[in-house]
Amino acid sequence: MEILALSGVSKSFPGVKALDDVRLSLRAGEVMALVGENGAGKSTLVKILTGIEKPDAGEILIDGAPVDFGSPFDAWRAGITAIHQETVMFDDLTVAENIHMGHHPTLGRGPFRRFVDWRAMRAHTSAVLARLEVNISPDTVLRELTVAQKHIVGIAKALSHDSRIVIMDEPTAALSQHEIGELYKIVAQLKAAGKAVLFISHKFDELFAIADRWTVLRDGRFIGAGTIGDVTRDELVTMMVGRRLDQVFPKVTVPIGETVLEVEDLSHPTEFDGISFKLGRGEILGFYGLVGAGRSEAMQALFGITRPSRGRVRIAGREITVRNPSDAIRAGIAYVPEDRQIQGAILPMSITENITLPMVDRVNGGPVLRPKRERALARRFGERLAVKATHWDQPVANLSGGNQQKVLIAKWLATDPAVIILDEPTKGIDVGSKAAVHEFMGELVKSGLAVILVSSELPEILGMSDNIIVMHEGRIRRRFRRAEATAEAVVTAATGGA
Amino acid sequence: MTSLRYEVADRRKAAAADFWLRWEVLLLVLLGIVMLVNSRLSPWFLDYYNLLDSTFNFSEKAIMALSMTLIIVTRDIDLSVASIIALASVFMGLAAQAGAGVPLLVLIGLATGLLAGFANGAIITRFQIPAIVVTIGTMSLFRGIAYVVLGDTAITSYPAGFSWFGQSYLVWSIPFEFVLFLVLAAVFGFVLHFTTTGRRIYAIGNNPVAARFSGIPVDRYRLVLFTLNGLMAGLAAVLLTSRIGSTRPNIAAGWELEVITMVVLGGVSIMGGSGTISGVFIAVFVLGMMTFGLSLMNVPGIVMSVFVGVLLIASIAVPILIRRMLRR
Amino acid sequence: MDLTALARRREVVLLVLIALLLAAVGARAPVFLTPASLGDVLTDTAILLMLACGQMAVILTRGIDLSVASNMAFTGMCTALLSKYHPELPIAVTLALAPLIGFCLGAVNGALIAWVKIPPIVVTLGTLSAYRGMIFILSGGASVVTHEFSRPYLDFPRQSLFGVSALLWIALVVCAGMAVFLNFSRTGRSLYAVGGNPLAARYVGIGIERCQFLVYCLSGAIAGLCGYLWVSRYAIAFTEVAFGYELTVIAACVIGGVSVAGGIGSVSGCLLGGLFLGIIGNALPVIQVSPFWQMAISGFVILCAVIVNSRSEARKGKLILRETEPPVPAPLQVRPETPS
Amino acid sequence: QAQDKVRIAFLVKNLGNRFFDAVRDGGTEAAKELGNVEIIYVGPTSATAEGQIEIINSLMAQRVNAIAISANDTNALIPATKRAMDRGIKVVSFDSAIASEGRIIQVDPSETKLIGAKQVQMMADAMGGEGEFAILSAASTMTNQNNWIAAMKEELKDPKYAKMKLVTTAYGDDQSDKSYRETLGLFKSYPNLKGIISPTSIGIVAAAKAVTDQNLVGKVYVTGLGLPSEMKAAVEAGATKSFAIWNPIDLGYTTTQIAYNLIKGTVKGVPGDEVPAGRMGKVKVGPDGVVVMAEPFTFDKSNVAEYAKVF
Ligand SMILES: Nc1ncnc2c1ncn2[C@@H]1O[C@H](COP(=O)(O)OP(=O)(O)OP(=O)(O)O)[C@@H](O)[C@H]1O
Ligand SMILES: Nc1ncnc2c1ncn2[C@@H]1O[C@H](COP(=O)(O)OP(=O)(O)OP(=O)(O)O)[C@@H](O)[C@H]1O
Ligand SMILES: [Mg+2]
Ligand SMILES: [Mg+2]
Repeated sequence: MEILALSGVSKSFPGVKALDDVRLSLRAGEVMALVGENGAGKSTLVKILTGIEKPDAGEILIDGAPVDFGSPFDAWRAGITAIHQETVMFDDLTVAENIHMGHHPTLGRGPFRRFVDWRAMRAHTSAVLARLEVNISPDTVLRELTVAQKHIVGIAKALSHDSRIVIMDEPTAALSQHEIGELYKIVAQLKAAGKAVLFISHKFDELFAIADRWTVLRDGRFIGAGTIGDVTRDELVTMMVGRRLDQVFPKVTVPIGETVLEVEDLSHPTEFDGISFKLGRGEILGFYGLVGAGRSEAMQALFGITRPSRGRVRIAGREITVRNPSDAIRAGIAYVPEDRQIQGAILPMSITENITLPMVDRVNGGPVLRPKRERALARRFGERLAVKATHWDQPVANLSGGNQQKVLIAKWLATDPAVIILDEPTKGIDVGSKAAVHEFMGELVKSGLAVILVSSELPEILGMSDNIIVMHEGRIRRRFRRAEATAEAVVTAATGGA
Repeated sequence: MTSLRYEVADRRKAAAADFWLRWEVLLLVLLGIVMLVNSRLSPWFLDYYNLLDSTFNFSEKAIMALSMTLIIVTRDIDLSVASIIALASVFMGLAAQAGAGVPLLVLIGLATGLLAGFANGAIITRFQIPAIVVTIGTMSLFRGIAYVVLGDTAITSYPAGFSWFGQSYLVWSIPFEFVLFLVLAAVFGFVLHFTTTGRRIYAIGNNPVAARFSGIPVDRYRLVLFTLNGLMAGLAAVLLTSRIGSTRPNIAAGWELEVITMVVLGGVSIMGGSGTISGVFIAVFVLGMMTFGLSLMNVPGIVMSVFVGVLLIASIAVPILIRRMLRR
Repeated sequence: MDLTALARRREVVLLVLIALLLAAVGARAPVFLTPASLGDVLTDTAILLMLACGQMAVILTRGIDLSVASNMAFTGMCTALLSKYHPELPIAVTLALAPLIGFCLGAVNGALIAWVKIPPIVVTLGTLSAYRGMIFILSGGASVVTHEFSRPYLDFPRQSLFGVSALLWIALVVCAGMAVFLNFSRTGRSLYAVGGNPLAARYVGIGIERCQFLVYCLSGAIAGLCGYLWVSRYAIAFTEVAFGYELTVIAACVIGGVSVAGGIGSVSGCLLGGLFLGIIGNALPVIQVSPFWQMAISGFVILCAVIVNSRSEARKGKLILRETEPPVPAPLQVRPETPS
Repeated sequence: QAQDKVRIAFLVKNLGNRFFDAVRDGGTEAAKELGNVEIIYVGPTSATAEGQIEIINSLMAQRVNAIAISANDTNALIPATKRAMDRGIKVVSFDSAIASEGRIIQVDPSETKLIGAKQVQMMADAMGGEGEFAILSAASTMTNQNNWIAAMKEELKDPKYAKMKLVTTAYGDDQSDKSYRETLGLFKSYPNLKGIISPTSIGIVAAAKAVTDQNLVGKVYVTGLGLPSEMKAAVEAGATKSFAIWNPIDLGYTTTQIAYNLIKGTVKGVPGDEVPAGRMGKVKVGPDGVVVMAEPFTFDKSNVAEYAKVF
C-alpha cells in the first residue's frame, strides 16, 4: 500500500523554479528510482520530504493523512530519514554524535531522565556501523575520516533510526565497489522489512538492478512514472533530457595539435600520487572518477592552490614552477573551480568586476580603475557566452546557476589562457545552460585551446572527451581513447575494478 | 532576476539607488540633526574656533579609523591599535630621554607602529589564526611591554620642537592634526575606491577563497594591511604624544573600541566586503560633534558612551528592520 | 567524557604548563604552594572561571560577548544600591535578582543577534559602552562602599561550608552545571552543532536562533551573578568596576582551547585557561615580580596558546590516498552485538 | 546671563570619588558666600590625562573664568592649560599638582613633609614602634603619592623609628581588585608583616578589607590616607587604628576663594601675595605659587563615625 504520496509540489529559489507541480508516491517494501539530470530538482524534493525546505505549494500525504513538516525533526519523527547528496556533518564531533545530533538518546529514567545517554549512543552507533560492516570507532572525530568514510557515516545516520521511508540521494557516488555491495544488501534488507526506499542515482545499471519503479523529473517538472520492468534505459534518458543522447553532447572533433601541457608525476603526500599526462591543442581531456577521487585536488595543485610534493609541469615544452595561482595564470593555465559559490564567483560583486578580477591590472593598464575599459571587456566575453542579465553591473548573486557558470568561464577566457580546466562545469546547472556550456567547449577547442574536463557525470565525459583519464583514490587507474571508452569499462575503473 | 532580453545594459537605471548611498544619506541626516540640536542647546557650539579645536579630540582616532576600515573590509579586525600607540609612545619617550632629536623621534614612533603591525599580520597569516584572537593577545603584550618598561613612571622630557605635530595650527587656525586627517582620508578613499588594489581588497573581503582562486595573493594583502594599520597607529602615537607631551603606559586606553565604533558606524560591514571611506569620514564627524556637544553641556564622558553605544546598534538595526518590513 | 581527542591533548598540555608554572613559582616562594595560599588563588579566580564558562558557550556558537564586564558592573551596582537602601532584604533576594538582571541585559544582546541578525561583535561592542554608562546614570557617579552594604551582603560569599567559601561553592556549582548542560543536554550538544556547521545543524532541525539567544542570556545571567560576587568581595561598587575585564575572560577561553571559529571547546579547557591566568595574577606579587609584568606575560601566554592550538586545528586534506589510513579504533571499543 | 556670572570649573581626577565630591561641596559653600559664582563640577570617568585634556578643551570653549584642576599627570596637562591661560582663563591646581608653568597657583591640602611624617607616626603607634611594614601605593603617575612616599622614607631616617623596617612598596593601580590582590601577595611574601601604609583612598580600603578577610586583625595594621565614610567599617573592625586625611571641604572652599580673587584681579597670585579666603582668613602664596593648608586631620574610633556622615 502507499506510505507516502506527494502531489502538486512546487518550489522556487531566487532565479530558478526548482520544482513545479511534482507528484510522487512510495509503497511499502518497494524501491522507487528518482531520475533526472543535474538540477532537475531531485535534491530539492528530498529537502522538502525531510522538512529542510518548505514547499511553496502542494501537499504531502503519509498513510493518506496530510502532514506539514515544521522542521526536519518533524520529518524524522514521521519516520523519514535521508542520505543527503552533499555530506553535511560536524567535522569536530565524533561519529557517534554526528549520527545522533538533533535526537540524542536520553536516559529516559530516574532524576536524570533528560540527560544524553552516551553509552547507549556509542553502542547504537557501533551496532549500525557493524551492520554496514565498516570498522570505524564511534569515538573517531569526523575530521579524521576520508570523504568516502564520511559518506558511510551519512548512510549510517539515515539507518540509525528505524524509519519507514529511507531516501538515498546519490549514495553510491563516493563509494568503492565493496561498499556499494554492502549498500545494496542494506537496501534489500529494508525492502524485506517493508520499508519504502527513494533511490536517486545517475547510474542506470544500479537502478535497473535494485529499483522496482521509477519517476522522472526534468527541469523540476514531473515527466512520468512506472515500473522498471516495462521501461528501457534509452526511454528513461530521453525522458530525462527531452531529446536523444547523441544530440546532447555536440562533440566537435578538431585535429589534436602539438602538446601544450605536459604533467609528469605530480604528487601530493595525502591527496594524489603520480599524475602524468600530455595535453594537445584542440584536445578535450576528460577526468572521470568518483566524487572524492582527488581530481580537483590534482587540478588545484596544477593551478598553484595546493603545493604538490613533487612532479614537473611543462607549458609548450617550457618547464614552469607554479607557486600560486597568479603564476599559473601568467603561464596560461585557467581553472574554473567546481564549487561555484565558494571558489568561483564573488557573489556580491558585479558581473564586470568578476570577469575582470584575475587580470584587473592588465585591463585597466595601470593601478587606476578605468570603468569604460572594464565594461567593454566584460561585454565582449559576456556576450560571447550569451550571459543573460539585465546589466553588467548586476551582482552575480542574482544570476541563475547556469549564468553564474557562464560568467565564470567568461572570467577565465578573458585571461586568454592556453589551457582551461573545467571542474564539474555543469554541476547543478539547468539543461539549457548545460547544452550551451557543452557547445561552447566545442568553440574553445576550435579556437585552439586545450581543455581539461573534470566531471563526475559519465555521459558528459563519454560525450565530450577525446581522451579519458579515470582516477581512483588519488591515482590514475586507466586511460581510454574516445573510441575504446565504454560506460561499463570506465565505471569499473573508477570504482577500483581492473 | 534574470531578464530574458539578450540586450544587456551597461549599468543599472539611475533610479535604483545604491544601499551605501542611502547609508551615507542616513549618516548625513544624523550629522545634521546632531549639529542642529547642539547649536540649540549650547551657545558655544557654533563657534568657528571651538569647532576647529574640538577636532583635537578625535583626529588621532579618525586617522586610525581609515586604515582600520581597510582591515575590516577584508574581514579582519585589529584590537591592538591602542596598545601599539602605547608601545610606540614608550619607545619615543626612551629615545627622547636618550636625547634624540625630533625627526628621529617621529621615525622611531612610525617604525615601532610598523613593526608591531607587521608582527600582528605575520602571526595571523603564518599560522592562519583569526585576527581577533591574535590581536587580543598582542593587545595585552604590547601594552604590557609598555608597563614593563615604564612601570609607574611617566616620560615627559620631550624636545620643544616635538610639540608641533600635536599642538600647532596651520592657516586660519586649522589644527595640523585635522589637516593631516583630511589629506589621509582623501588618499585612503582614492586607493580603496579608484584603484585595482581597492578592488582586490573588496574581493578578498567578499570571498577570500574565490579571491585566492582568482590569483590574488590574499595573505600578502592581509599582511600589508596589518602593517599599514600598525603604521597608522604609530602616526597616531606621534600626534598624541606630541599633543599631551607625556608618555604613560595607560595612554590611549580603550581607543581600539572607539576606532572600531567609528568604522562600523560608517557602514563598514564587520563581515567584510562592504563599506566606504566616505561613510567612515561622515561617521567620524557624527561621533566627534555629538561628543563635543555633550561635553559643552558638561555631560560626563561615561554618559556619552550610552549615546554612542545606542547609536551604534540603532544605526545598524534600523535599516535592517525597515528593509525587513518592506519585504513583507 | 565526550571531549575530542584534540581537546584532550590540549588539556593535558595546559595541565603540564600549570604544573610547571606552580613549580617555578614554588621554587622562588614556597609559601605560594601552601594549601591556604592555593585556596586564596582559587577563591580569587572563581569569578573569572564562571565568566569564562559563560563566554565559552557564546563562542561555541561562533559568537562573542564583549559586554560581560559592563553587565557585571551594572548588576553589581544594582545589587549594591539595593543593599544600601533596603538592607533589610534577605540575601536570597540579591542572589536571585543578580542573575535575573544579568539575564535581561544578556537577552537584549541575544535578541539583537539572533533575530535582528546584527553581528555579535557589533551588538556587544555597543552594549559594552551602553551598560557601562547606565551604571553612572543609575548611581549618579557615586560609589557604594564598605559600611553602606548590609552585613549579609558582604559576608555571604565568605561564609565557609566544609572549609570552602561560599564563593567557591557557587563557582563550583555554576561550572559543574555548565559542564553538565554542555555534555548531557540535547540543547547543550546542539550548541556545538550550531557553531561547528550551521547548515548541517539546520539539516537536523536545530533552531539556530534559539541557541544563539540562549547563550547570550546564559552568559548574561552568569555575568550578573558574578557582578554581585565581585562587588561583595571588594566591598565597593563604582562605575569602573572590572573595566576591560571582558578581554581577560575571552583570553581565558582562548588559552583553554576554545575556537573562535566555533564548535570547539570544553569547560575543563577554559577552566584550566582561567586558572592559568589566575595563578599568574596571584603569583607575581608573591615572587616580587612587579605587577607591571602581568599584562605582558598574559599577552605572551595567549599568543603561545593560540599558536599551539592553530597547529592542532590546522585543516587536514581529504586524505584521499589510502596509505594514510584513519586512526585505528580505540581499544576500549568492543565489537557490538547484532542490532535488535 | 551665563556671561555676567563668574563660572569656576572644578576638574577632578575622576568622577564618583567622594573626596572630590566633598571638595565640590566646599566650593559651592564659598560660591554662596561670594554670590554670583557658578561652580561647574566635571571630570573624566577613568583617571587619565587625555580625558582631562578633552574636558579642558570644552571648558575653554565655554569661556569659563577659572579652572581648578586636580591633575592626573603633572606635565601632560600643561599644553592645554597654557592654551587656556592664553585665553585669559585662570588656572589653579589643587591636591595633585600641575607643574608650575601650567598653572598660577597650586593649593596643597597639606605639606608633603607633614603628610609623610604623619603616616609614619600613625604606623609606629599602630605596630608599637617596631617590625616590618610595607607601602601600598596607587599606579601613581600621580605625583603626590610618590612625593609622600619619599617624605616617609625621609622621616624613617629619624632614630626613633630605627626598629621599623620598610620591606617593599607595592602598587595597586588605584583599582580595588588589584590592590586587594597585592595585599594578599604582601601577606604571603612577608609572613611577619605588621603594618601597611596606603597613601591612597582606594588602596587603604582594599588593604583593610584584605586584613579583615584574612582574619589578620590585630596582627597586621593598616593606616594611611582615606575617607572616613569609606574607612568607618575598617576602623570598627579594628583593622585600622587611625588614618589621616585633610579636610576636602576646606580645600574646595579655599581653592574657590583663590580662583575668585584671581578672576577679580585682586591678587596676581605671585609668591608673597596674601589672598583673602573667607572663613579661612588670609592664605599666603608661598614660593613657586604654592599655597599650603593645615596639617592632615587624624581619624580613629572616637570620631570616624560622625565624619563618615560628612565625607
Ligand atoms: N538553495 C538554493 N538556492 C538557489 N537555487 C537552488 C538552491 N538549491 C537548489 N537550487 C537550484 O534548484 C535546481 C534543482 O537543484 P537540485 O539540487 O534539486 O538538482 P538535483 O536534481 O539534485 O541535481 P543533481 O543531480 O546535481 O543533484 C538547480 O537549478 C539548483 O541550482
Ligand atoms: N572534506 C570533505 N568532507 C566532506 N565532504 C567532502 C569533503 N570534500 C569534498 N566533499 C564532498 O565531496 C564532493 C566532491 O568533493 P571534491 O570534488 O572536492 O572531491 P575531489 O577530491 O575533488 O574528487 P573529485 O574532484 O574527483 O570528485 C563535494 O560535493 C563535497 O560535498
Ligand atoms: Mg542533487
Ligand atoms: Mg571535484
